[in-house]
Amino acid sequence: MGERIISMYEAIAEAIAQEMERDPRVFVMGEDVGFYGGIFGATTGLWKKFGDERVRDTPISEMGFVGAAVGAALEGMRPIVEVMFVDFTGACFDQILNHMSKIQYMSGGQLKVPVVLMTAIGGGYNDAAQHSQCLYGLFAHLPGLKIVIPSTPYDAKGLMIQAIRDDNPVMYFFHKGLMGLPWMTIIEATWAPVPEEPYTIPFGVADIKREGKDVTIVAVAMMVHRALEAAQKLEKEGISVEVIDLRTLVPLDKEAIINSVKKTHRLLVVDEDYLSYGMSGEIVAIVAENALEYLDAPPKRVAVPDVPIPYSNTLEDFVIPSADRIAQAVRELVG
Amino acid sequence: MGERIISMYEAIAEAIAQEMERDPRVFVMGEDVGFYGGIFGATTGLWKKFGDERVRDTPISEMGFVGAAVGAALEGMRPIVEVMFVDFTGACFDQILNHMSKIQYMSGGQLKVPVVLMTAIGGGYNDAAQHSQCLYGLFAHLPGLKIVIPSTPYDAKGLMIQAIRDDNPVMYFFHKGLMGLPWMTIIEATWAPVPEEPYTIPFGVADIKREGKDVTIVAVAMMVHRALEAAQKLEKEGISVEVIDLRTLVPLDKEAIINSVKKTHRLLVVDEDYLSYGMSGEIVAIVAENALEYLDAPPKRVAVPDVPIPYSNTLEDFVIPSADRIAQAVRELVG
Amino acid sequence: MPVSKETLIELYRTMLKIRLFEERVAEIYWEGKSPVFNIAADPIPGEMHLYIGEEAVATGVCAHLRPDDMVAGTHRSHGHYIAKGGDLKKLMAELFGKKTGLCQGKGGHMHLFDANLHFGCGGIIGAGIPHAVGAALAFKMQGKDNVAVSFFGDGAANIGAFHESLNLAAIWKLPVVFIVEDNLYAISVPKSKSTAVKSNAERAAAYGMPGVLVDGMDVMAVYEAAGEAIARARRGEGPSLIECLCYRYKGHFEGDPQLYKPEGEEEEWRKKDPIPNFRAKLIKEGILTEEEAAKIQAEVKALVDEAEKFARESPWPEPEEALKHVFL
Amino acid sequence: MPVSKETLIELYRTMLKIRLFEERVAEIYWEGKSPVFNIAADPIPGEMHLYIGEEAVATGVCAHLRPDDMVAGTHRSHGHYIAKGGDLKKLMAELFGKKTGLCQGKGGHMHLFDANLHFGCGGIIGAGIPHAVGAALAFKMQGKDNVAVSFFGDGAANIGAFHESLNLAAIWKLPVVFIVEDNLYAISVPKSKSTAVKSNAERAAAYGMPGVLVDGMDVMAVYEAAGEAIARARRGEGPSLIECLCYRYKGHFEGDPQLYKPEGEEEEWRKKDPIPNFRAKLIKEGILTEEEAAKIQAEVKALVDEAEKFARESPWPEPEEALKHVFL
Ligand SMILES: Cc1ncc(C[n+]2csc(CCOP(=O)(O)OP(=O)(O)O)c2C)c(N)n1
Ligand SMILES: Cc1ncc(C[n+]2csc(CCOP(=O)(O)OP(=O)(O)O)c2C)c(N)n1
Ligand SMILES: [Mg+2]
Ligand SMILES: [Mg+2]
Repeated sequence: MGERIISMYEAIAEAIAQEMERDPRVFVMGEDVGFYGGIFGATTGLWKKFGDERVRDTPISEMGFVGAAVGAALEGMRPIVEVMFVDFTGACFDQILNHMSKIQYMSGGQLKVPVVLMTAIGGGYNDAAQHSQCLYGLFAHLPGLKIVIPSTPYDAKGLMIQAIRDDNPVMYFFHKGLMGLPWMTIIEATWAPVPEEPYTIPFGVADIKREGKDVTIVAVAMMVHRALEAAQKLEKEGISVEVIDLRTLVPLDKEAIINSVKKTHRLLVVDEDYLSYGMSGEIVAIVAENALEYLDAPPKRVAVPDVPIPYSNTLEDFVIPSADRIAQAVRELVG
Repeated sequence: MGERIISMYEAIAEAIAQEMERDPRVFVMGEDVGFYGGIFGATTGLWKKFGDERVRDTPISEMGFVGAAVGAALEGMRPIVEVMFVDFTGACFDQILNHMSKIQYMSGGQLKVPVVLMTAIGGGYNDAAQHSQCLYGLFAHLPGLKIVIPSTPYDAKGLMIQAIRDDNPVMYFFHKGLMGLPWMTIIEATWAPVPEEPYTIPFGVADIKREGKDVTIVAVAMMVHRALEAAQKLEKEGISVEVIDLRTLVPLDKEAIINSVKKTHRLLVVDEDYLSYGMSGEIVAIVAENALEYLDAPPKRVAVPDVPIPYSNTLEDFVIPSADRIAQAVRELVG
Repeated sequence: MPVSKETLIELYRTMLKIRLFEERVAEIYWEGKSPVFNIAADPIPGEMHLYIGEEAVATGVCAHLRPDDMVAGTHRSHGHYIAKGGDLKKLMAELFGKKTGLCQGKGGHMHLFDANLHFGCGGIIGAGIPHAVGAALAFKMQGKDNVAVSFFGDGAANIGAFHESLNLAAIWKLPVVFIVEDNLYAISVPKSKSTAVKSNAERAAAYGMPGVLVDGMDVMAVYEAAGEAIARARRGEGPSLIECLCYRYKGHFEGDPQLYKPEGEEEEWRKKDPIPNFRAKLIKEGILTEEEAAKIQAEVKALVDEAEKFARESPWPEPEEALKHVFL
Repeated sequence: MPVSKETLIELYRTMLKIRLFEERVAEIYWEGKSPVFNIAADPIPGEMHLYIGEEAVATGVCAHLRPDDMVAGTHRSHGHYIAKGGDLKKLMAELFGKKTGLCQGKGGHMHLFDANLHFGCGGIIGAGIPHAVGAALAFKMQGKDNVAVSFFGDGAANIGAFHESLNLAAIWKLPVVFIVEDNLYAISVPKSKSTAVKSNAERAAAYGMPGVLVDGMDVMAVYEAAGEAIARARRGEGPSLIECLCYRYKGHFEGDPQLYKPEGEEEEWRKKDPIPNFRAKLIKEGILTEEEAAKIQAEVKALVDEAEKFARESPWPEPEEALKHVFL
């Protein structure tokens, strides 16, 4: 059972299909989510199974259809709306900033907005400045959004089912490079065992991917795998690294981070999002506030150095954190 | 000369007028910036002086006119574009996220985008969830935007002239409660001496509003004044507080923050923006990275506790940091 | 179609309810704001956008709606909410920021929500238009014959969400009606300076949907046009657009000096005031007597009195409640 | 108006340049991507949107433009850039991600900028439309007679920025021309499923501007319609919209299996291929001989060869250059 190996994109599509079968209120909309199955495959097979109405192709009208998802949710539906790349949320940002995230609160708890907004993040394949961003740090800053970022097919399925069943607005970020798409660079972890039956993974519970005692690395999405790669190298050098996959930024498993740092006494945050005013700063701040006296060295961050993602190989490789850069930062931390 | 007392809104309008006189490429557009003079007075008197063409009222089309500002800048103009409230940047976010901030970089430095986007921030007058946000932390997260947040009429003028002369995209945030508008709660500091002649204030230079030796408070905009109020109270209790007004978040005067903490050994960041994944986390992280060994107590943050801004007096007063809450946090820091 | 006497009187009563409620709101608003205007002053703080003069629009449209039809309003939505059958007490208490308010004091004047009445509004121009489209999509998917109505201003018709929403509604043939409240201005900017066509009704053709222009000061004209559009939507024949030409007698918000309005403009429009005109018409046509009209006036006034009293006497929310309802 | 022989030949040469350049790009693109397609593989990595089949549109429009007129392109802009007079070597080097590229390797295929040619494009649908409006505003304020042209797809015509931009251009009477490249699809979604009107030319009326529909496979039809619109704009008479009906022979991006295209559709459109048809017409009308045509073909091929060689031999940018140009 647990031994069936599938990709992350199949895991997501399966989660959605199972929930659509269970709950007639669930439906999907977005650009090319129907016949095409989603540019990154997250809706593969759904259109064939559920048809045009419940797997709805939209025009290029992000403000309109994300707003429509909010409206449909207010009338009792449970929409999953795909914005093809997170970079395109600029075209519908008002609906996320001022409506999806705030209506529950503004209504004094009368109204629910159970929308799942799913969108693709990440670079590493030369799609450049307007198609390679992460930006989850930006959305995590806004009250009223749960922020979900799976790094494995197993988590992707369980977190998607959890997201659909959650009564609150959820932003679900999948990393293009982790989807297991045949046309992307293959990463082993993108094909993994996933149970066929539906299951959920609670939000706010980090996953300790690897235990260690010298340094804690906190990461999400692709950076979890880069960190694990670095940890393997470092093991040979006698450095024992603990790797924490946060899985959700809101709610955040502060406990897991703090406990780990209390054990290792050293913190590195790795982030494929921009360095400043984002996820990495928040994690460092939480540790400084809650485990200051445990820190044996100043915490470190490895992230995109506050530049847009450049196109060229040499440039992109320089700005997106690599296992080497991570390993180097760890060495400096313990050195 | 220095003794002429004017309000912040007059200081901004004067800065713009002087630059429009100096440089024919400078013009203003936005909703109600013409005859009306801007809802918060930032363009008072300009329309009468410069006319319809250079002080251009727009339809309610933020994506269109902010994008047009970018296009005009590419063709050699130096637009100042007002988005009435920062809350409305959701309606034009793509132009900020993917164009205004990225074209210089994507063009390999061929093209300049000297746009000043000015917008109103802040709450405290019951305008509720969609009209009281700060959000500068969100924009500071995006590479390619200079982030300017004046707290006094003097700074407002000097920073505005600097912004207009800067060849890069600048986001200029003015706090409604600090503009000195006759219809807002009066705050003394909103009317202050401002020289008549043009002058600039360099970006990236924090202003130490008050020296102290026990605790460093880092803040911007209205929170600078709340921090000063708290500092006065605390002085009577024998606690000496240093208050730093960052004035710009990008570029950031890390030096000033770090040096102050090295002196006081304690840090409090006060922020009217949302608590998590924003400005306050970044400042704490920078201190943890650069002055860890100097900290005698875990750093603290006082900010909007990750909720939308509620309407009712009792609720809004509870979430926006007050001098009392700030003072209390300082007491805990030194206690 | 002939309109029943009861309906006519109900239309009158609703317009009057909106008018008297808002006149009272204005009084209370200024109570704390003279001699010195401070926008944050109690009893009703914050911005205040009044609908006075435009009552025929909300009234004529909402008369066709059931409680479970959806309405997406604007920043100027007291009228929409009252016309939809809203509760004056809860509405007034919300404006005061009291715990007994519609949204427990969290929403405020621009952010009114009533789950039972399927009503919502907000302070971001144009943002409610896609919400109505989404509600209509839900109704269609649920096999219901409900409709959604989106109200918005002439200014809002120039924002992108308008275009996207009308196109979506048209291609998906959704039961939604778009009502443009053309009151000539977006704050200080006259429609002639902001809008490339004379009437937004012309823009309906860009989405292959019917578009009509009606006199928004005439409740019967609105009632008829809306009746047709809403019936069409209920029958599953798709969306329509109605532009209602009307006028706001007050400033954009209370405190607006309105210097942008040309001399004499308001007087012209005062002659078309939907409420006294409709009253005179009903009396002339023998549908209402002066006595009945006076009785209605007194009844409505009593409701408003009661709402004010309720709001004044209600408790404030506890400060800590600010932390609730971000997530449910 | 009669069109000179030189112009006709130039139109042909430009279309051919786009075609041969892009056919070469496709070859090089696949060079690193077979047998296994990995989007990140060199020599040209990343997404690749080709314009093959649509050459008549960019060519017919840009033939009227001067170097200092502004063009805002799309995600599919090699053709726009070449038609505007762009440098094939720098363009190819940019696709390779080389330091000698148009943007020093920072922009890439979707983000081409050339300050000298007043050319820009980008990967966000519809976002270039307001840029063209702003450029036109600048020209007007500067008292120049330049024009701005915005190219965008049928899919883009459903995004809010389209509506806002056309309205702004119309109320401000700006020298801008909007060219809708209607190639029937937005990725897999056919126009019939996304757009509530038959032709976007009809939407021009919503902004009180002229709108025409032309055969985008016929360079002369495009040339004439664009000539009129651009001349009108230069004369200060305001904006226009032209919808060009055309077809992309390739997938949305290279690697797209195109399963959404109905059987036989492409063959039908192949018959209308703008390049061989125009060639045949020029020869038939005695404007071009077979020999001259072959010579043009050889010249263009040589340019493409040269561009490829240049790109291949150029150096990579230094990694640290990634940190430059955020601020200038
Ligand atoms: C996206 C956005 N831009 C600007 C504003 C500021 N604003 C509030 S009301 C208003 C005018 C609205 O005009 P209209 O749509 O005609 O409605 P009216 O006020 O006339 O009823 C403006 C510009 C806003 N709330 N939202
Ligand atoms: C705002 C935004 N939404 C979605 C996309 C993804 N996307 C890229 S191209 C495309 C289709 C564009 O269709 P059209 O405008 O007709 O141009 P064509 O590709 O046919 O030339 C889409 C949906 C995007 N780049 N930007
Ligand atoms: Mg209006
Ligand atoms: Mg297309």
